[in-house]
Amino acid sequence: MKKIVYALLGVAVLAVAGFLISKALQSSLVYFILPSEYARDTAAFEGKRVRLGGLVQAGSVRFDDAKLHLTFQITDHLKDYPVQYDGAPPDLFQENGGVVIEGRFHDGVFVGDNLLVKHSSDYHPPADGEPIDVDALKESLR
Amino acid sequence: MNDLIAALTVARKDFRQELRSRATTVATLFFSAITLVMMAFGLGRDPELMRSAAPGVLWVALAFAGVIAAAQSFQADLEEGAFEQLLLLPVSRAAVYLGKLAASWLYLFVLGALMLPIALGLYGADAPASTWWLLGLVLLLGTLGLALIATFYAGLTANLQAREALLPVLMFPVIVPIMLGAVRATEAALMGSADAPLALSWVQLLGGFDLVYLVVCASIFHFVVDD
Amino acid sequence: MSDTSGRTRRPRWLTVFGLVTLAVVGVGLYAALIVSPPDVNQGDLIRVMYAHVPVAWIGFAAVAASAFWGMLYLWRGRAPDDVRAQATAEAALLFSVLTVIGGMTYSKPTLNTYWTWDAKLTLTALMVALVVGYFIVRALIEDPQRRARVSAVIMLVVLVSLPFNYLAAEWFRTLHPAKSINLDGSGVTMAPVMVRVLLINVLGGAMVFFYFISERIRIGRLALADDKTFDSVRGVAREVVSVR
Amino acid sequence: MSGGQDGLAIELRGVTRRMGGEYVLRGIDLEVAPGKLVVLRGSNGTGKTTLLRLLATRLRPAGGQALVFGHDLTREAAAARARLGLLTVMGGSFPLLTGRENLELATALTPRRPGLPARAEAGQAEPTEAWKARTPLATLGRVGLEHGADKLVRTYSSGMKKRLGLARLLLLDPDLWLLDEPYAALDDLGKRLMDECVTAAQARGRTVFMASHESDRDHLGPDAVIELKDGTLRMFGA
Repeated sequence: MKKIVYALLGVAVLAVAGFLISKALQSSLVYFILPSEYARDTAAFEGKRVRLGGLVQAGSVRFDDAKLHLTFQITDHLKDYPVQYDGAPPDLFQENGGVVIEGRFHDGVFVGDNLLVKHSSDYHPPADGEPIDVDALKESLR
Repeated sequence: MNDLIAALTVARKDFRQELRSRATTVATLFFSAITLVMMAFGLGRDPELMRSAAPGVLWVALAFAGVIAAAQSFQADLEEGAFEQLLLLPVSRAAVYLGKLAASWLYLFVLGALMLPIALGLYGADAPASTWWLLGLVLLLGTLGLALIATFYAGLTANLQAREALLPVLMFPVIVPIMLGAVRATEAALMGSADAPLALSWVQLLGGFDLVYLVVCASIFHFVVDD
Repeated sequence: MSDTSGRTRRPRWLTVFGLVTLAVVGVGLYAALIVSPPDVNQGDLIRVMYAHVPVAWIGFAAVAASAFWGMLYLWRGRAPDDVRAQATAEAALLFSVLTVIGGMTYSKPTLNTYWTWDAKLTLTALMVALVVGYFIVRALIEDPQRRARVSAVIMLVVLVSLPFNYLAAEWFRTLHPAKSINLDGSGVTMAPVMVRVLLINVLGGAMVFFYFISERIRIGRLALADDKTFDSVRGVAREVVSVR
Repeated sequence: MSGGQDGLAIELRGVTRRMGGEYVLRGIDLEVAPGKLVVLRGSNGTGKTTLLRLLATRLRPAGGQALVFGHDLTREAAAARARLGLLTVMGGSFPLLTGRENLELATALTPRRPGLPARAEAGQAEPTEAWKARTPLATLGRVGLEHGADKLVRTYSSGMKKRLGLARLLLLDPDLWLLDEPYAALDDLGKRLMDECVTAAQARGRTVFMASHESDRDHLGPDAVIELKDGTLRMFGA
């Protein structure tokens, strides 16, 4: 009898734990948001630390060798934002490649301090005008 | 209900012992403080680097202290076969585990509350007043995680040779997720109230880990202490 | 436990299975080295992946298997279950060490460094540490029953901590401005022929694993039956001392 | 309540146990009826302490069946524990607690037994005689430790620690007393005290199982003296 009560208690606590963990895992703050997700809810993210994921827009990369200052546009083909990052681009950083960057939005410019390059060769951007597969993009960045 | 009372009784006994072995208490206190200072020497004098390292260094110091405190609490019990005598009373092993856990949790939490301002001061980081409650929450859940694992493995290694070296070898790989969660949550909490949601999701994660380990450790502790 | 004469020889099926395993591994090797085309991005490095991926998968499966046998021991208390748990734990150690070595081999030509805090590599290194802890404790406990019980408990905690460690390793690398490539080759766009080559090698790896643990369990059980200290209990002249 | 013969305090069938790699108990068969006083002899290292710790549920048997009052020591350890007490060589008290705190801990963790006052009654206006005799402080008085009640056990001599262990046993008064070298470290007065307590316990119907190599305790009039040798039991002298 007592054993059953304890077993039920244990299961209940584990359920709470599972709920907490899954809730934390879903939170965009632990993983990342896409530019279009930011656009949808700009006010909620403004000035807060977030991780932003997307592709490096072709032709947008500027790197100032002397100041070690990198700027580029991050995009999910629905929305794009300028990114500023102090530091050299990592070796695998390339146009149309996937990146996840940590930092904050200030007036529509994302100031990042931690740049992570993702291997996303299995993601092929659609032709212009076509809707993109957001889930596939997310998956490739994970 | 009886088990709850038993757990509280064991916790009170452990805490009383902790307070009476003043030398040990003071030693762990200074041990963590010295760790903070030594790590500062190791990191060099780049202020930005030191500021960003503060949360990590704090939790490393607390993890070391946790090992010592847990090992010490079993050491005091094992002398003269008193722990054996305790296990001969009709108390459930889970209650003994929870009692010892509660005592070392309280101890680690107090230690953490003392070390936090020291770490912030030494490393030039400052805590915005608006997120003190968050830091408290992180400290509470992080030290619970450390105490959970430390108490469990201290019980496991209590009558093995070389336990002083063995305990950290066994428990450190297990506490990696707890350390990471605690460090990240502390970092986020230090960034101010705008990042409270970020800190809260790390806190949720930390709480989730804690609860899983709580259930697992409490339910298998008897395999460890019964010979 | 009484009849050991039949067990001292390797059973026929195990020998046959070993030979078949050898053949499958040979085919896998041939497929990986000759049949598979080089990868577009990685070139001939892809051939390491065919060995690396199966080894990594099996390493994790072995931890789960060891925890399973350990739990069975805790439940039933039968010595052979501990032999099985130990055999699979040894396989887990072997395969996870190989995984770390494989990951480092991968890392050197692609990232020009032997070590990178890649999530899966970090996780595997942690797993090696956890399993080494398991064997240190095993070595320190002499009493077979207590050893079996305590090590089963440790493996259980290892199993519980692995998913958390995985999450931690995932997040940890973001602490560094990372160069990131998936060191298990999962970033590779796989042609169907590559998938087939990989599957053959997964099969080969799994068979090596089964052969290894079968042989290990067989030897472990022989040692169990051959336990000299147990002989000191068998056939002892006893009397019932009755105080009524 | 499985398998055992009704009415036996101790029932061991083919019990084995190793310490380290070696078998120390190689097949123990023992039946002890309730209320008996049994003295266990054997030279150092023959496994007397192992046998006592096994009976006290601290060590599980490797093989065979062990029952105390019909409770299987492996499967129903908790039920068995509620009916037995062990006095170890060292006394088994927490060095950083006082003598009184040690006893209070023991009573706080033991469910109410007949004759043992529940904590709830502690505040009642007129304690009964039985209650008075069974408080931790009164029990400390019975073993001659009233002066040490509020001192840390760390400061006790080994004889005092032994007396404290005895006090705990008196206070809990289990149905089966397991005593491991109870006379070791005691002075003459202490030895006499131990004798009195054992005799009184037997008179109350308790079963006493004592490991001792003191041969001058025969005046206790044990119901049996048994010997542990080469991992098995036999009647002493047989």
